[in-house]
Amino acid sequence: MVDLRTEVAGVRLRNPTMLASGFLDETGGSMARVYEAGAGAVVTKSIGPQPREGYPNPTIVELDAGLLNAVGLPNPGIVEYEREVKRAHAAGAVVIGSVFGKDADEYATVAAKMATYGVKAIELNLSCPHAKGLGTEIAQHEDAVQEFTRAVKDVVSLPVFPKLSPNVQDITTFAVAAEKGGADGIVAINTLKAMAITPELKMPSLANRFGGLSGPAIRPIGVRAVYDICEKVHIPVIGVGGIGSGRDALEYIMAGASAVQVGTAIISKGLGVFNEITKEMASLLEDAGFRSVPEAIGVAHA
Amino acid sequence: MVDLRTEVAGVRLRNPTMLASGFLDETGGSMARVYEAGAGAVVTKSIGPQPREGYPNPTIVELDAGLLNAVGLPNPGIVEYEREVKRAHAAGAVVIGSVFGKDADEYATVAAKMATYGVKAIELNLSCPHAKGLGTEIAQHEDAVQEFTRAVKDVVSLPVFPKLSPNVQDITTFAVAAEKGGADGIVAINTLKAMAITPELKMPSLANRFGGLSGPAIRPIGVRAVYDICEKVHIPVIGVGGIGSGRDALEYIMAGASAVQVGTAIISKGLGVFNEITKEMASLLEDAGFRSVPEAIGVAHA
Amino acid sequence: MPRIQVVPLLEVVRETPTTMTYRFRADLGGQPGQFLMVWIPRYDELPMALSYLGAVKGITVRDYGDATHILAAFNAGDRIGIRGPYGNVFRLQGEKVLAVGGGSGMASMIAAIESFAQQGARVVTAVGAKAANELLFVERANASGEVHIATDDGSRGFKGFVPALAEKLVEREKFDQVLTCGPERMMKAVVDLARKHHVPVQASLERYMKCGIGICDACSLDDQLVCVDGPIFTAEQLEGSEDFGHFRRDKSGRRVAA
Amino acid sequence: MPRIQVVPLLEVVRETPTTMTYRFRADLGGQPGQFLMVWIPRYDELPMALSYLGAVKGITVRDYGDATHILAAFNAGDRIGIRGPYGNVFRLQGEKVLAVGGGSGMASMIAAIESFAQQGARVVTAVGAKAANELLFVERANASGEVHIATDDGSRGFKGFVPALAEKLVEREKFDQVLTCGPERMMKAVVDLARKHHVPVQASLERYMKCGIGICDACSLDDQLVCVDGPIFTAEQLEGSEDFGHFRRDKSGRRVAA
Ligand SMILES: Cc1cc2nc3c(=O)[nH]c(=O)nc-3n(C[C@H](O)[C@H](O)[C@H](O)COP(=O)(O)OP(=O)(O)OC[C@H]3O[C@@H](n4cnc5c(N)ncnc54)[C@H](O)[C@@H]3O)c2cc1C
Ligand SMILES: Cc1cc2nc3c(=O)[nH]c(=O)nc-3n(C[C@H](O)[C@H](O)[C@H](O)COP(=O)(O)OP(=O)(O)OC[C@H]3O[C@@H](n4cnc5c(N)ncnc54)[C@H](O)[C@@H]3O)c2cc1C
Ligand SMILES: Cc1cc2nc3c(=O)[nH]c(=O)nc-3n(C[C@H](O)[C@H](O)[C@H](O)COP(=O)(O)O)c2cc1C
Ligand SMILES: Cc1cc2nc3c(=O)[nH]c(=O)nc-3n(C[C@H](O)[C@H](O)[C@H](O)COP(=O)(O)O)c2cc1C
Ligand code: FES
Ligand code: FES
Repeated sequence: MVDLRTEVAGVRLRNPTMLASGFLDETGGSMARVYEAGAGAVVTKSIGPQPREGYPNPTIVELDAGLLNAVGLPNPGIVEYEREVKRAHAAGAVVIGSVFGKDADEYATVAAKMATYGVKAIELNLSCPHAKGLGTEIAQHEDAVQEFTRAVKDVVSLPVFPKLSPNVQDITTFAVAAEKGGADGIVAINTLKAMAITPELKMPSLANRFGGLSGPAIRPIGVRAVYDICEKVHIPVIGVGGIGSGRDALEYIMAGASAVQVGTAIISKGLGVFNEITKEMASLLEDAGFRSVPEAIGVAHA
Repeated sequence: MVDLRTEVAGVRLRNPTMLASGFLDETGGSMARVYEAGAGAVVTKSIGPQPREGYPNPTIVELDAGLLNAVGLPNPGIVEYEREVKRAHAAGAVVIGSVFGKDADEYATVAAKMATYGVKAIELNLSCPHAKGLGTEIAQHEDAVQEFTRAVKDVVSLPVFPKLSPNVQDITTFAVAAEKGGADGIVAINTLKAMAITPELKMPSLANRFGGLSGPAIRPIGVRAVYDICEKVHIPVIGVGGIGSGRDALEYIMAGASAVQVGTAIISKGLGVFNEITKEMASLLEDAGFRSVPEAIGVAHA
Repeated sequence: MPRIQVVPLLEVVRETPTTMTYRFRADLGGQPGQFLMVWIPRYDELPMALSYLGAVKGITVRDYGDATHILAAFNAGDRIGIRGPYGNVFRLQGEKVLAVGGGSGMASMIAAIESFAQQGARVVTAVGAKAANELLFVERANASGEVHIATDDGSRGFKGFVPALAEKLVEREKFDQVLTCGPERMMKAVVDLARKHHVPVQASLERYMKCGIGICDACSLDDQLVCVDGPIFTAEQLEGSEDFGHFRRDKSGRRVAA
Repeated sequence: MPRIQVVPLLEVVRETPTTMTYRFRADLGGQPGQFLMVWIPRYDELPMALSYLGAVKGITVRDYGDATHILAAFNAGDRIGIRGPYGNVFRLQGEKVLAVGGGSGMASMIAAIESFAQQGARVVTAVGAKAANELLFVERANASGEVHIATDDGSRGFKGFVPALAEKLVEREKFDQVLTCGPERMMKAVVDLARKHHVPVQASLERYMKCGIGICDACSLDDQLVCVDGPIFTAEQLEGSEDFGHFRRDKSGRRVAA
């Protein structure tokens, strides 16, 4: 039997799958349920200092090759969110707290508060492609990534994982900046800048016009990002983008990821996707002669 | 009946579909056949100064949401290619010559030669994401885009269409640079940097490891690029990326494209795809109350 | 293929001073109790129950807030976007069914009422509204069985809330199941009374929705999602719920009074 | 789902000093004349005809250049990637079939020979090779009909090229169709003689391939694509061809002598 346990910057996981930020993680009840369904950890919705309604509907459009969304970072704010994290912890979930803000200070403040809720690590959403004026836009510069990471590292004693955007010329320069800022790991990738138009109505399909693309469409882009990043940094990488099967997860792991996150695949496969992924992963690893997940990390670089 | 004729920078097209560069356009026989199958124009394979073999196989991988390729710009060189353009012209095809080189001089030389073959416009491939050391890599800087465009404009009296890469932070800055360089139109987008791994073999699926992603996966990224570019430049835009139906084509046209190019969809639909697109486009335009293609260009900006 | 279909409205029918039915042809199935996400171009996208399931589908919408008010001005020929059908289905259990509807809640139940009657069940419907002119689908329900009416102001039928009317009916006759849809406090009362009388109940809940497909968490109720686990829940599922009848989530995900 | 399947080799069988058959289970169909793109990890991806179509598929490969030489060292348990099947199919026309194979060309035809025989046709096969020990699939062809042999050095059967042997057979007996696969000049001779004798012919062509699915233009022959329009062409399709028997494309797309 293949040992599916893995570990990312000291965070121990029963298996390498995590719930990606933004999926069924606005409420503690849902996070508990996802953990019970088999995820190795759950990442919270990205939480900011204040409650935020997000964009008007339509916020989600299913396309042939992926999902387009512009939810606009709705969240109940860090204060109210304590209740949700507690509820998830009550079910035994391993929780990673995702945060955002408008500048380094806000990132640090929200992260510090999140840390007091007992989460195991902090994820920094530096990469939402459709929220104007937030840190997520500012963080399109290497300096900002380094600065925000450092600011958060200075106030929490948890592992910090900046989550990077693929909407850049070379994602590895951002990964290096994050590492310089003291990051304990990198999460890649967030959604790609995208748009759909409904010709019958002569208008964009999202109320916000623009949105972020996720799902199968972006998997090859994410795998490449992870592969490239792993050649440039010495900290673990968590892969995300279009993962819906054990095979998909192994693409990321062999590209160098220590763990993976799953989001859009929940639409087609439901919460059973986590067990499905770990089962298929175990069987493929066994076929390929591996006894544990860590043995397979990065083997495609050989 | 909707009038499908359109025009891009003086190049008249019987309908707004073109064969995208790199598909069935290494030989004149194939280009003739594509034109006969209904394309409004055919863009040649990107041709360089010398013959080039490209990368070893596997050069193509079909994925669930798109196509990954690293053919590596194989081409017979501009001298031998004369024969192929002649053959396409003999069938009455409207031919746009795509060229590449390692610097501004080479682009200009190849373009000048291509112009003598009687093509109707020159497309500059500034964007192939997997050919190291060619202009396609150099052209990841706005200055180079402007310089290469200018160099070609200086030596040909045809419309010049730089083709841009989506692998940048903000494609509109490149479009503006091209416009400054004298471009008569913009082609967007080329493929996205991507990778696939075959877990059973623990290695990348392409011989070149990295490749470019095309097909349905990238359509929302292309539509957004065209939409954004059209807000920043005053020259026509030709949309490409994941188009396989009249509906897809109209997304680009309503985003602002004056014409569209079709590549990967040929795999699933064959050469009938051009007629299928124009037919569906006509019927959707009619339903929406348009009498011609130009009327629909950019309406999603309203 | 995109999952959104754009359809022209074939017909717009006024049902009550504040409620309209919109009919359209669409290439989708749909069973009693399921809903669509309905895109009102430039305004909003909202969940709406299928009130007609045949070849020409229908939704029946109360002019309630910003977007539904815009929709109220739509005419035949205007276009809406739809996706779905989503959610679970009202299930026939036994032979005698009591349907308890409040306000626009009848829109979610009417297809079940008709379908259960067609399957041979005896369907008794208790319809409630503020006033007589706000009663919805009384005739359709009547054509499928027996109808009892309650109005808050007594302008027609029983004066008072529909759960009280329902209780009378349950005391009078042994039902095999109860269906209900309407304001949540009303449904809470119906669920409680059905439980008291040991009648199985299916309640169709409403929550603010964004995705409709089980990813955004906007519609959560305890650890259930109204869009994919619901909208229809049984008394057993709602038993012990901290949220049902008490709390809902606002657009930011905050838990607020229902 | 990726279109590439990775399969372990179940068995590797030496057919001649330079030719091996590789057997594997794969989740794909395949009809006589179709081919797979075969990925030899770290080396190349090449088109190879299906020489066995049953549950356990097979390809039969001549140790020819760089990649096939690597493949020649593969053993049972080693893995290859495959995608396909691609291309068109040999079609049975009439009742008497002459199959003319040269060298590894027999690999493309043997499944058709067996299938046509099973459908009740009389199949006469003319197999050619440089020398006796290079003859491929003589026994399988023999089990499906009559076999005639030609070797360049006369070490077995008719001394000379197989088209000459084929001509004798055509003069002896009226065939309803001719199949052929082998070196292009050989096929050209076979097509010409079949045409002369007014016998319909299907020739399976080989061209350098990259995509195998009709987009890269590497395999073009005049305005036909060997990967999707072929690999099997009729005499009518080849009539007037400027390329057949004369030119092929090199990896850069240059037209060079065949
Ligand atoms: C499964 C389901 C089926 C429904 N079926 C019907 C129906 O058949 N007929 C009908 O009239 N109504 C139905 N509703 C309720 C309907 O969706 C809301 O009344 C409507 O969205 C109000 O929109 P508004 O913009 O006019 O109001 P707003 O001004 O936006 O808000 C008024 C209130 O309506 C609710 N609301 C707003 N947007 C949504 C949303 N996206 N999802 C859910 N609630 C929302 C909120 O509670 C809000 O406070 C259904 C709701 C659900 C969940
Ligand atoms: C439809 C089809 C079916 C085939 N079936 C068989 C078969 O069943 N058995 C068999 O032994 N051979 C078959 N071939 C030929 C086989 O693909 C080539 O002989 C083989 O690719 C040589 O590879 P190499 O690397 O060993 O030689 P190389 O050293 O690469 O080249 C030698 C020559 O082989 C040819 N070649 C190389 N690569 C390719 C390629 N990707 N596609 C086509 N030709 C190529 C070229 O003409 C080249 O000059 C088939 C070819 C085609 C097109
Ligand atoms: C509806 C939706 C909401 C999201 N919200 C967030 C978020 O709040 N914070 C964040 O870092 N990423 C967010 N993402 C991005 C995902 O976490 C993930 O990076 C992306 O969807 C790619 O993974 P997938 O293909 O498995 O969905 C969101 C994505 C979607 C589709
Ligand atoms: C196999 C292949 C070869 C290509 N070759 C070229 C090329 O030579 N020059 C170029 O500008 N673009 C090339 N492209 C990019 C296409 O022209 C096009 O921009 C891209 O495939 C997106 O369109 P599609 O989704 O319709 O295929 C190539 C794409 C593929 C898949
Ligand atoms: S509406 Fe998004 S999860 Fe239910
Ligand atoms: S091999 Fe690519 S077109 Fe035939």
